[in-house]
Amino acid sequence: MSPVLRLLAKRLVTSMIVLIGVSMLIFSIARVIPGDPARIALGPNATAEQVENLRERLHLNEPLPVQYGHFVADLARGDLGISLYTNRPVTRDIAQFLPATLELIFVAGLMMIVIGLPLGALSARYRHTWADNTIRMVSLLGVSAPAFVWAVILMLLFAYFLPIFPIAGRIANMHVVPSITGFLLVDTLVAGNLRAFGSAVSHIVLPAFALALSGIGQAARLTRSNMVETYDRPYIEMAQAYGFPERRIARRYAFRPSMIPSMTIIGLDFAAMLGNAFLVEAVFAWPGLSRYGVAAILRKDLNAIVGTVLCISALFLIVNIIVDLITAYINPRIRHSQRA
Amino acid sequence: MTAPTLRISDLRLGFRRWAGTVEVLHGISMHIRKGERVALVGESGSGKSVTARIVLGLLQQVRSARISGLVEFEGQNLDTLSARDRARLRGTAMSMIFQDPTSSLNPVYTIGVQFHEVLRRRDPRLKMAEARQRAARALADVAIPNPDRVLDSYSFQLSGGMNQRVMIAMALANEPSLLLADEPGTALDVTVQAQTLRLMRDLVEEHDTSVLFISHNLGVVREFADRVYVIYKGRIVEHGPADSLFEDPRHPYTQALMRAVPRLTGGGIPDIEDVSEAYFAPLVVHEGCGEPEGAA
Amino acid sequence: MQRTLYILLRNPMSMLGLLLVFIVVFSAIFADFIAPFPAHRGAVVDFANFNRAPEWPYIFGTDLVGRDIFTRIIYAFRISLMLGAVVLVIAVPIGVTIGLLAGYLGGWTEYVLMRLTDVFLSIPPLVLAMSIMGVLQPTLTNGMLAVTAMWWPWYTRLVYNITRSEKEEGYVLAAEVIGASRLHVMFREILPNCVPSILTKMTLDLGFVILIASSLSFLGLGVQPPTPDLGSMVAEGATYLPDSWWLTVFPGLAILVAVFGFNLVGDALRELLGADQ
Amino acid sequence: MKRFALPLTAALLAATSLTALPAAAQTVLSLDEVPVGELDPGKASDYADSLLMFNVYDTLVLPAQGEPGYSPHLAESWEIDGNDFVVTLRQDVTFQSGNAMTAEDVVFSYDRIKALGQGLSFLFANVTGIEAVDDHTVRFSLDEPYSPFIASLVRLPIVDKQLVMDNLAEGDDEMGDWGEAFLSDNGAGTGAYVVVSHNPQEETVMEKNPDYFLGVPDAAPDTVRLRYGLEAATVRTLIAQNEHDISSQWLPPEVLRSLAGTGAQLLQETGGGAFYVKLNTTKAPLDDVNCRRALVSAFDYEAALQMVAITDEAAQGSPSTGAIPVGMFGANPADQILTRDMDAAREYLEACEYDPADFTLELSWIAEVPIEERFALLMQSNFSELGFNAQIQRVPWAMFTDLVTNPETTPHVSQIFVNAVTGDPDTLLYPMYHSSVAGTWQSPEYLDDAEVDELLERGRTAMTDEERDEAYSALNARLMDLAATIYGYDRQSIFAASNRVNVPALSSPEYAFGVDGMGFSFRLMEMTAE
Repeated sequence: MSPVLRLLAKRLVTSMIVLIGVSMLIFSIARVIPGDPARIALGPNATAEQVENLRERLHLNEPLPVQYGHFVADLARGDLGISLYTNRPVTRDIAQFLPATLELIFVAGLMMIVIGLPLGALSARYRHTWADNTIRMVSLLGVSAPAFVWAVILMLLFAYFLPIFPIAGRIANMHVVPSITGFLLVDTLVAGNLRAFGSAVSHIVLPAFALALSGIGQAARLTRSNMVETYDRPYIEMAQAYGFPERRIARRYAFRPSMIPSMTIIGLDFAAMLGNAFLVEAVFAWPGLSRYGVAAILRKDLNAIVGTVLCISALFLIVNIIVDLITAYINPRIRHSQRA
Repeated sequence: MTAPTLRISDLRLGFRRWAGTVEVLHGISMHIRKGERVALVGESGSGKSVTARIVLGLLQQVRSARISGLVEFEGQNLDTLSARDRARLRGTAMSMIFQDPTSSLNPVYTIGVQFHEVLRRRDPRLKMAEARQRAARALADVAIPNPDRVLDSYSFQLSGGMNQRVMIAMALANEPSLLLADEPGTALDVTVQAQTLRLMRDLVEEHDTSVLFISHNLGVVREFADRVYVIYKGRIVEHGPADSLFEDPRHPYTQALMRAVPRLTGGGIPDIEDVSEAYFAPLVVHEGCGEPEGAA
Repeated sequence: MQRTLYILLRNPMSMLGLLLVFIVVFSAIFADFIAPFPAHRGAVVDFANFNRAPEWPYIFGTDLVGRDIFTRIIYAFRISLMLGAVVLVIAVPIGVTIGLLAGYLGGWTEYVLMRLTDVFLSIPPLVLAMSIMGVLQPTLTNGMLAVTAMWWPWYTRLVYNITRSEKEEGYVLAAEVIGASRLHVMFREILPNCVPSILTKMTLDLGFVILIASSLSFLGLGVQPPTPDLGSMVAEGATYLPDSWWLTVFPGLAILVAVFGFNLVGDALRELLGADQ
Repeated sequence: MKRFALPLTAALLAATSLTALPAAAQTVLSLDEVPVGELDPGKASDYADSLLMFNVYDTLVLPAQGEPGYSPHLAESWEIDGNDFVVTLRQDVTFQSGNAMTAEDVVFSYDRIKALGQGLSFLFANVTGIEAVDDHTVRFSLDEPYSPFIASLVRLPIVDKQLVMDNLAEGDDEMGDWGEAFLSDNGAGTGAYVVVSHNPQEETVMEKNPDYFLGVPDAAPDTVRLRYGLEAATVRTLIAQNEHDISSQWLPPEVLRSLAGTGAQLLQETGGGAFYVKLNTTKAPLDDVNCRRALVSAFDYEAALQMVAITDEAAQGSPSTGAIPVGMFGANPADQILTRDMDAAREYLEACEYDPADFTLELSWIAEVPIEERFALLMQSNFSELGFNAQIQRVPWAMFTDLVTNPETTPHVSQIFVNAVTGDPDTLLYPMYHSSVAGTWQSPEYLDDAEVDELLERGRTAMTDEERDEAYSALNARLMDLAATIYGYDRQSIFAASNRVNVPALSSPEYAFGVDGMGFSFRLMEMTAE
């Protein structure tokens, strides 16, 4: 078995264990919520008898481990229960809201990499100059405010005072795009509707940037510090002694090796966006999973809480596995460990 | 008489630090003629490595460095060259070998890729396939039995001795006129070090390459160098032909260094605890070893 | 020491950081003397002056029931700092102890503890804190609890890594050879070597705890009114954008200033400790 | 990296500029409400639900426009036969599916509401049976004379039985799930608008029903997008930019004011409701009537009104005169307004057996309604003048409905807005004050008073307007004396709207319906040019 496959297998196993742990944790948390979910679900006018029936149906009267058993059995069938609030299967709700969140996170992640890494690399290459100081200051600023503050500031600046971007939603009202993937950026293109695509793009810019800002800062800082450290490595001096152009040294000798330790952390940052999306989606009325999750928490919608958190954790783990694979790809030590 | 490959005259170096300028070189002069192997010997921190880096033009880029004096390469004053022209010399006319071969190779590229980059310094349009052939020949020259496998390997997959040979092969691949060897192979074990040095000596002899050999290891220097400069705290204290200097060390510091030799069997750093005022005595130059006159 | 001071003072960035931290801490401590309207930290209603744009004496304007926003920001700093300090004081010992146990004892203890840590680490922090806050009543104490619950694993991981490398060191082996108890080795031999890293992380974290806590209250899961809180001020003000911009912009900037200050100082400290090693 | 960053930015900008192209020719009406939008008419209770219901489904009768009383809609006529009501149906109505509407469908719709027992099914508590006399006649049997029954029919949407039966899923009942799964996603009505897509937390898209039995005027919007959960700030900007048409009624007054300032129109709906501050009469110190009276007197009515004022003409409230909103049976005259009286408050407090210093009052406010926080602060400051400490609690709506089921967990003070769902005072007051229904979101007072019960019964069984007025006047006086509720102000729903739409039912009194949400019949709206 190749080392990369072996790594993948190992990570999948640990991820499964962790996911089971997460499900137990979140399940217990959700079940000790004060308040009767059945009562909440049935609304203010339900009778005691109706509430009792629903409690029975949801196994709420049984001991916690038994409830968990039911939960796992259902989960195995791909059934996360009915959202007590929307009255629809949680899996269906998630399927409906997830693409919007994924799209947002994906674009934000792209911004983080496309902007953050070059900034960090620039900073490292021109370390201790004014350019470096400026970039460090700006990236620290980026990390220093929660996403919702950036969201509000960006919205004020670029949607209200300079109305360049729309202020909320995923796409302008007039566009009706058939949902194929749920990713509007893709669906609009598939539909060949360029105007709708433009609308979708302009809608995603601000929220994604607000979400990405702290990631950009984090990525720039990390890239800089790892790259500065790499600049002290002997092979950099060797490259300089051979007169390789500075640009080439920066890219191939300083940047690329420094990405190996950076990748893991950047992966974590990327995953942290799953949480921060909660803040940004709230400000920009982005109809994503995070908004669904907040609503679920505020409304004590048990199944929806469990489903959302499980889904986000699974995504988190998947992102981490992907990051590990990318790391393996750029780090030949892992790829070629059998020959070591 | 043709200009020496390298001539250094009254070279001074200081670094600006928070508490003022720290002087590292106090005006050293030295030269290397074509095909000559010259050693610069001293403890760590004596200023030998910075000298090599000034020659390569690397220290000139450090903003806190204050450099004065003359460095001439093949009769050309490096100071008058632009940074770009200086960079053009590196990797083509001059090259360098480092202390720890394994960590001096980029861990994310194969040896073959790095060889390609080195060879392209001289021949920018060189294709990978051709570079590979030349690299294989160069590796064969340093007695690597299986060049193709090595070219496909990463530095961390090879032994230190193997990497050292790779480094030597790379350093000589573009047939430089000056090779700077900074403590080559110190990180390796003694027998391997000796083997690779012998290999290097044979190759430079064959190519008539001038070598500045920087070391604290007197045993190695004696075996390798034609002529020796001893450096102490940024000053050259003694200068002479290797044989004469080793048989008849005249400067108190050189003598102390020699006494320390038996303790250095592991190739470690000379261990001279007692600092004596006598070490600061003026330069001793052995017969027939004067510095050439200023720019002719 | 002299050098430390010199480096701190010479670098304009760390100077700025010290200044910001000083402003935040000072105003939090002496809020009663600085705030122009100390009563406005609570439930005061002043309809004559509600929703005013910044003007003297309300330099940051007033909120929708006429309270001075500047006053409320100053008192909010007090709450944030307290929350940050309490969270770290609870989270760090827990995290450190688990990290030491897992790193030093190894075997099943290590496996179970580290997988547990992984479980906590694999729920995005905010989501975890939110789930906990969803269960509990949103109060200051519970807010601290929720943030603590998401914070300890990071210290566990840090200490675990250090412990694993330190336990192979000579001094640890020596202590074991002379028959020192495991507790002694963990807390007396290994722990002191973790302290510098822990302290640096704590300075940096103080800013981030403030940040996360404000995010929680932004979602309505933190400190409850009328207690002033930066996150909820932003959230409530956001309803009135863009007309009443001062309701959100000043509290938002206040978060930025506080966190930025702690980050600058934390950065400087890290660089110093790094340089000393 | 740098190399593709630039083209990317350029692409983004280019894509953005594409959106500036002109809009499509179809008229689109965009409005928003608080989530979730419950499409199942049997579960409809909130405003958004009602809105969906009134457009996708029809009811047997409609409230008359601009005057009291009800006019036939799906019904052709009705008559009272003892306790019973006999309704004759129109014969020319088809469902959106094409099925003809018959008495069977009415019976099914009624049975379904009773079986689900959710939403506003309580309105039909005293109906004992229903029977399809023939294809176009239905008889409702009641256990007593119940005059508001016709009004209740406004909340009986008629569902397409055939379509539901075809889409039945498994359930506990012999009727399977009564079509719950199907109806939560699909429309099955006769209404003027057809559901195109529905996501209860995001938006419902509807289109004109070309075969509507009354026809839909051309001026009515072709497409309606009802969006859920937009932020106030978003709505504010979208309306100002003409990208959104009608806001929800929950916009804070400041936002409405700034919208009015940018030229948006303000729509108004007077649904016969009020802002109520409910006092938990089972919890000390509020189990003492004098302590309650002290709070009622200490409340600053004028400040509360000031908070909801928008422009000189429009306000979200008008002064309250007592327990019954002005204009309904039993209401006090409009000039007899409630005011703050601190002297009286202190006197009552003297008479109260408790010392305020011993208590901390829990003042709750509903998280979804930001203005309530300000009322909470107002009360905190008002009551502190009497020496009461008060703690403010933010409670999400769903939590609140759960908390109030138990007198112990019910906060001392709760704030709610209630409207008479059918426009009749019975539907407003009975669910709030009858001892048999204590402990719902409408009745967190836990009031248990025999006289109140008696008057409520009298009000709903009296058959003449004079009798009813008399009963409700007495009830009004009794409720004021019991001081279980602070009657903050009479509520007006104000909606901000763009100038692309005309809504006669919400802008001129002669077209107004007396029922909440009915003004949002899209077929009666007119899209103007642009």
